[in-house]
Amino acid sequence: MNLPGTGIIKGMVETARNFVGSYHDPERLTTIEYPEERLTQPENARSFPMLIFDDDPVKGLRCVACKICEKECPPQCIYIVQDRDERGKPRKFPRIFDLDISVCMSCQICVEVCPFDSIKMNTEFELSTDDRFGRLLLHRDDLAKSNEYYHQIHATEAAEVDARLADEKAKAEAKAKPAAAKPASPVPTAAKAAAPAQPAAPVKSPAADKPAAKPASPAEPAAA
Amino acid sequence: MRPDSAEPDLSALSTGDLVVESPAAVPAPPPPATSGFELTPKPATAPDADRGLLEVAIGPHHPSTHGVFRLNAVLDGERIVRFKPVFGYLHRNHEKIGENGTYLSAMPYTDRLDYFCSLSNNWAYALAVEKLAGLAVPERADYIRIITAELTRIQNHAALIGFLLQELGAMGTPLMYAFREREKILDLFEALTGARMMCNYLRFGGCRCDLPAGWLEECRRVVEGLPRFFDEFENLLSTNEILMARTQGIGVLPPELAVSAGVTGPMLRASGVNYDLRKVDRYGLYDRFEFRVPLGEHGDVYDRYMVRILEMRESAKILQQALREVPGGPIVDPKVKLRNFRPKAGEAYGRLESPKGELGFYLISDGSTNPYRYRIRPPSFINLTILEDMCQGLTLQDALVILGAVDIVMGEVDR
Amino acid sequence: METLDVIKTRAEAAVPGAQLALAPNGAVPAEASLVVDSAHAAAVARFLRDDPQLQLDYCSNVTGVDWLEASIKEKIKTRKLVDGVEKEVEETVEHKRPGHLEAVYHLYSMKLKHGPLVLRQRTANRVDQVRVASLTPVWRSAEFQEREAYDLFGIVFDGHPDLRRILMWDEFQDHPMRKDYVEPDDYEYEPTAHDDVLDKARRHYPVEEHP
Amino acid sequence: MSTALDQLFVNLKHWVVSRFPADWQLPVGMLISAGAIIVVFASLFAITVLAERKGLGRIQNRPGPNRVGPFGLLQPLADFLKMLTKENIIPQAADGLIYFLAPTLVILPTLLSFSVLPMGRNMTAVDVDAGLLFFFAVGASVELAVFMAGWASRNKFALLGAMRAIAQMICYELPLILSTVAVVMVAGSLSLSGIVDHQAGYYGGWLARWHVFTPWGLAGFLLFMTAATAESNRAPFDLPEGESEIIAGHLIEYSGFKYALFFMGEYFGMMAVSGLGITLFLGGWRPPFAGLEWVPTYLWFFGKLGVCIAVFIWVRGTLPRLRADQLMNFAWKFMLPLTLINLLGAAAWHYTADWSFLGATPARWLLGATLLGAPYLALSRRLFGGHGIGPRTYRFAT
Repeated sequence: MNLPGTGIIKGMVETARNFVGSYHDPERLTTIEYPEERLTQPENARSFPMLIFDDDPVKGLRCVACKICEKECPPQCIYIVQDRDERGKPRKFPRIFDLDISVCMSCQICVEVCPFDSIKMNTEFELSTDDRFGRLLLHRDDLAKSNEYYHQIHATEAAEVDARLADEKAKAEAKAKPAAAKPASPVPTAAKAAAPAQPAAPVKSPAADKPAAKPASPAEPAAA
Repeated sequence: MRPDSAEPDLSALSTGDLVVESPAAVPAPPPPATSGFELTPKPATAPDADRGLLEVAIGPHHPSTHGVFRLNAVLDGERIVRFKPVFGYLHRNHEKIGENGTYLSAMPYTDRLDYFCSLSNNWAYALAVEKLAGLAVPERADYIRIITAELTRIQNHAALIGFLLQELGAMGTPLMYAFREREKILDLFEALTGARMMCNYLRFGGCRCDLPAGWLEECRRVVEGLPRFFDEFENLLSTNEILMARTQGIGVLPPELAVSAGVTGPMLRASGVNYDLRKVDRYGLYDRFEFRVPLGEHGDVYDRYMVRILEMRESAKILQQALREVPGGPIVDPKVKLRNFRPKAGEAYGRLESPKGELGFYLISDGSTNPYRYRIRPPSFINLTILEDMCQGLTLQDALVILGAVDIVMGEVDR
Repeated sequence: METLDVIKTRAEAAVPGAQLALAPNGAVPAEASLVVDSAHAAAVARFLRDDPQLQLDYCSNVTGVDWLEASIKEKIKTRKLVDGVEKEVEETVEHKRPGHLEAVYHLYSMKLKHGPLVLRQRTANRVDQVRVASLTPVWRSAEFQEREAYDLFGIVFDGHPDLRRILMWDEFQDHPMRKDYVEPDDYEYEPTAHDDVLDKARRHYPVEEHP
Repeated sequence: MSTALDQLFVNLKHWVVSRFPADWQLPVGMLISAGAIIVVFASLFAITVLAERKGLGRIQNRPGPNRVGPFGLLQPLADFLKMLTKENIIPQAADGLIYFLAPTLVILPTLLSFSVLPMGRNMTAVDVDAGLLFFFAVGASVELAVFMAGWASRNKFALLGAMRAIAQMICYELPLILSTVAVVMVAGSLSLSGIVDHQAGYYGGWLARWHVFTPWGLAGFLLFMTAATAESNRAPFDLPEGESEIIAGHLIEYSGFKYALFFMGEYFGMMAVSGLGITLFLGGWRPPFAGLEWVPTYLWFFGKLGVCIAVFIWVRGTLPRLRADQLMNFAWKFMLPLTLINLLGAAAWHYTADWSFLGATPARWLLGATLLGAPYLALSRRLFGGHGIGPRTYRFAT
């Protein structure tokens, strides 16, 4: 073995280098002083689910209360009651949509299984509170977030979703009115490229450029 | 409680009642179990007190037990006479949860097994399901899996060495260096999967989403910086006399015992057994990459430490190769249904080389959407089998270092 | 590795009296498994470990499986019945399989790098005859895993050096991984939005008000 | 001017004392000295804790405490308030009186040992003739306090920690004292002021004649500081409170202000032995180079103290902990022989002082280096090589 004590001295040199380095080298002092400084969240970041609405926070909800997410949710944190009209006929709208974010484990499976692009992941993370049921059990109106907000936090993904919805709407319209076979906008062709589940590159579709491109009202694709 | 045993009698579950019921009877008979077999009586501890031995419960709350874990140590001075692990403080019956849910819904729970390496856990589970259902994985997805798994390995080993040095009393400096690098890798995970630790990224037959724009470049940058970090780490630690004195010749595990005890991962290879599932099973696309498997000779804690260091370097090599040539194409088998996924009735055992050892998933399907049997082979749990053998006759200080070098995460041990 | 049939015949020759059977596997990889009777399990295991062509020195995974009696009827597990003529006829045979517990061992060879060989031991029923032979003396890795199977399934391993509960606490009475296990109503239900949980919680804490 | 500044505190004390009647002057002088020591070292303790936390933080690539006050400078105050307001827990099974006495007892000896340290010209609180002996005699009683704490807590971890502490302190007492014997031998005095005076003057008219600038002095200083690290239970010899094994050892049951007292005791101990090391080897309050006499002497002393503490922090941030038996081996099989050989080295240096041929100084250095280096190599090789400890090479499978 080499001279005893060299290993210790080598280590001391290394710590001294780090001590000095932490004053000038941003690679070494990586700490962010949180409330004042903030990291920009990556686009894929996720915290807890939210419900997307178009235009109106209640009527515009894309959710149709199909309860697929409730069924598939691994920790069973979603609770949905379908709305009924005066005569007791079920409506495609959640009367109650509760999500217990103290149970939710942010796994995103509800987002994946939702056929209506209605439930998406929020990125808001400053949720600590001492009010277990008031603030951690989120109700429908707490969960409802506008499509514009969705575009703000997940721009690429939201653009794809909008393109897909527009495409589906156009298809539905085409089916409904076979005579008027020509859709008015060039959206479908561009959106088709984005529609398959391989977003290899962020697709710039016209729909992406105008965030609230008014996609189909939520219930319609299923009805068609 | 079985449904046939009428009302659940809560009082029988409280330990207070048991004390009342067993009066002065010298060898208290074990409480009659409902199913008619008895608990083996625990080994008596009375002679220890006579011999002047000290029985110390290390844990459940102890800084070196990596979570809630207890080690019942019987000490003679500071020498270990007995060293019995007590598990279950973090037991949540993960396997039952898995059997109660669909195949997909077990995936996010695998993140929580070994919460340091959620991506390799995901892969192990996906591998088992793919084996069960005979699914193929697109090439691009396999590349992504390898990249994420090797990044996971690096950050796990780095953090582990940090923790090991913490156990050796190094005031957290190596740990902080490890965490500094780990943060960079976790940032990559966050950009890719949306979460830093609970990634829940893989799906049966591929991955959940494609690489975001610019991710590969960022990843290349991080991987390029890794060798510098390894050098720094080694300068700080590898030849440190105190570290060598503390770890060499400590916790020696002979290869025969290691094989018999089912020890896997870096611990097995530190004992000199050449068994790396990346080479043996050739799952994923590992045979496309050139890497070597470091082997120890003495099977002591220092070898375990060095094998991990060298493995990190090899992982960085794999990453460099993989990042050079990520192919295009789909990332998930489009035929695989997300919902109503029903593999044919049968069983499969899928395993891979997780950073801690062989992580296996044993699945029995009865043709329904839920697995009939969902079993995890937790490497760190099985690696603990021979903990007492390794610690025999050493001091308490050594024992905790040996425990640290086993690399346990209680989320996986207790499941 | 040799085929399972070859292993079976060789093992039967090596261990006189051993009753071995093959259990088919319907999954895609179709790794069948070897069922061994508990009386000769240790001897067969030793043969598998020490045989120079097998050298299954590494027992990777040990676990239990709970097969309920009721679930057998609609099962079409043994549907590939061969008639007099060698034809595959799909028949749904309704034969009653008694409920039993199973200890499953996945064996590999580290020396020869092959495997897996799936070894199974079955108990006679699920209630009182739940003993199988412990293979811990053969493979040390079975020690904790057999304890776990004992703890969670209630399979008693004869010859295990230290058969105690491992994950559940010592005073616990039942075996939670059994299919008919009903969780006791003795923990604090965290009230969530779900009605059934709320109901349970109300039943358990009748006085307390829950939102 | 410079003497005025240098003797500022001395004159101040004399002025205050002279206001009192003659009978009172002695006790008042003592009280002033004691008060000064307590105030100065208590504030130094606060600064050290902050510096340690900041320094360790920087070593570990994090900023350290920076929230309380500007740059976190008020952190010690916040710590103090926290310690003061924390619940004082006495375990039911503890031996109440001893449990209470231990923290007080751990502070007193170190404070006493400050009284003999010359912290500047004419700035020794009590200039005892056998100051060195007094220092060690007082310092040894810390062991008692530690054992009291460990025993009275009625906790197995505390007991293990106390046992370790006793074993460690006793076996490092010996090399600690023996490494100072060389100084006593050369200086011919047990008085700390006398030893400082012995280091007056300059080599070649510029480099101070500190003991550390001799081969035996350098070795003695390193040995002394190593033993002092062990004596004050600092990393890498912090076994008694090894937080990863026996959590905090004898401190495990202490909380609130009692814990703070132990904490303070550890830092006071560290400062005391550093002060002694400075006095014995680093010329006490004397400047290192000629022409720097205008700087007040107490600044030199405290400056050196700061450097010593910084090294302590640096070592703590780098090194892992030894094992108990290795610690003993290190003390008995390595430190003790080397300190004895160092006596020889000191003697050799002393008796070759009249060599005046050309190259006499290098020759003397060479002699000293061989005299100490060869045993160092042999002993350390025995210490490590005897157990097959050393770097290894690894093979790879492809």
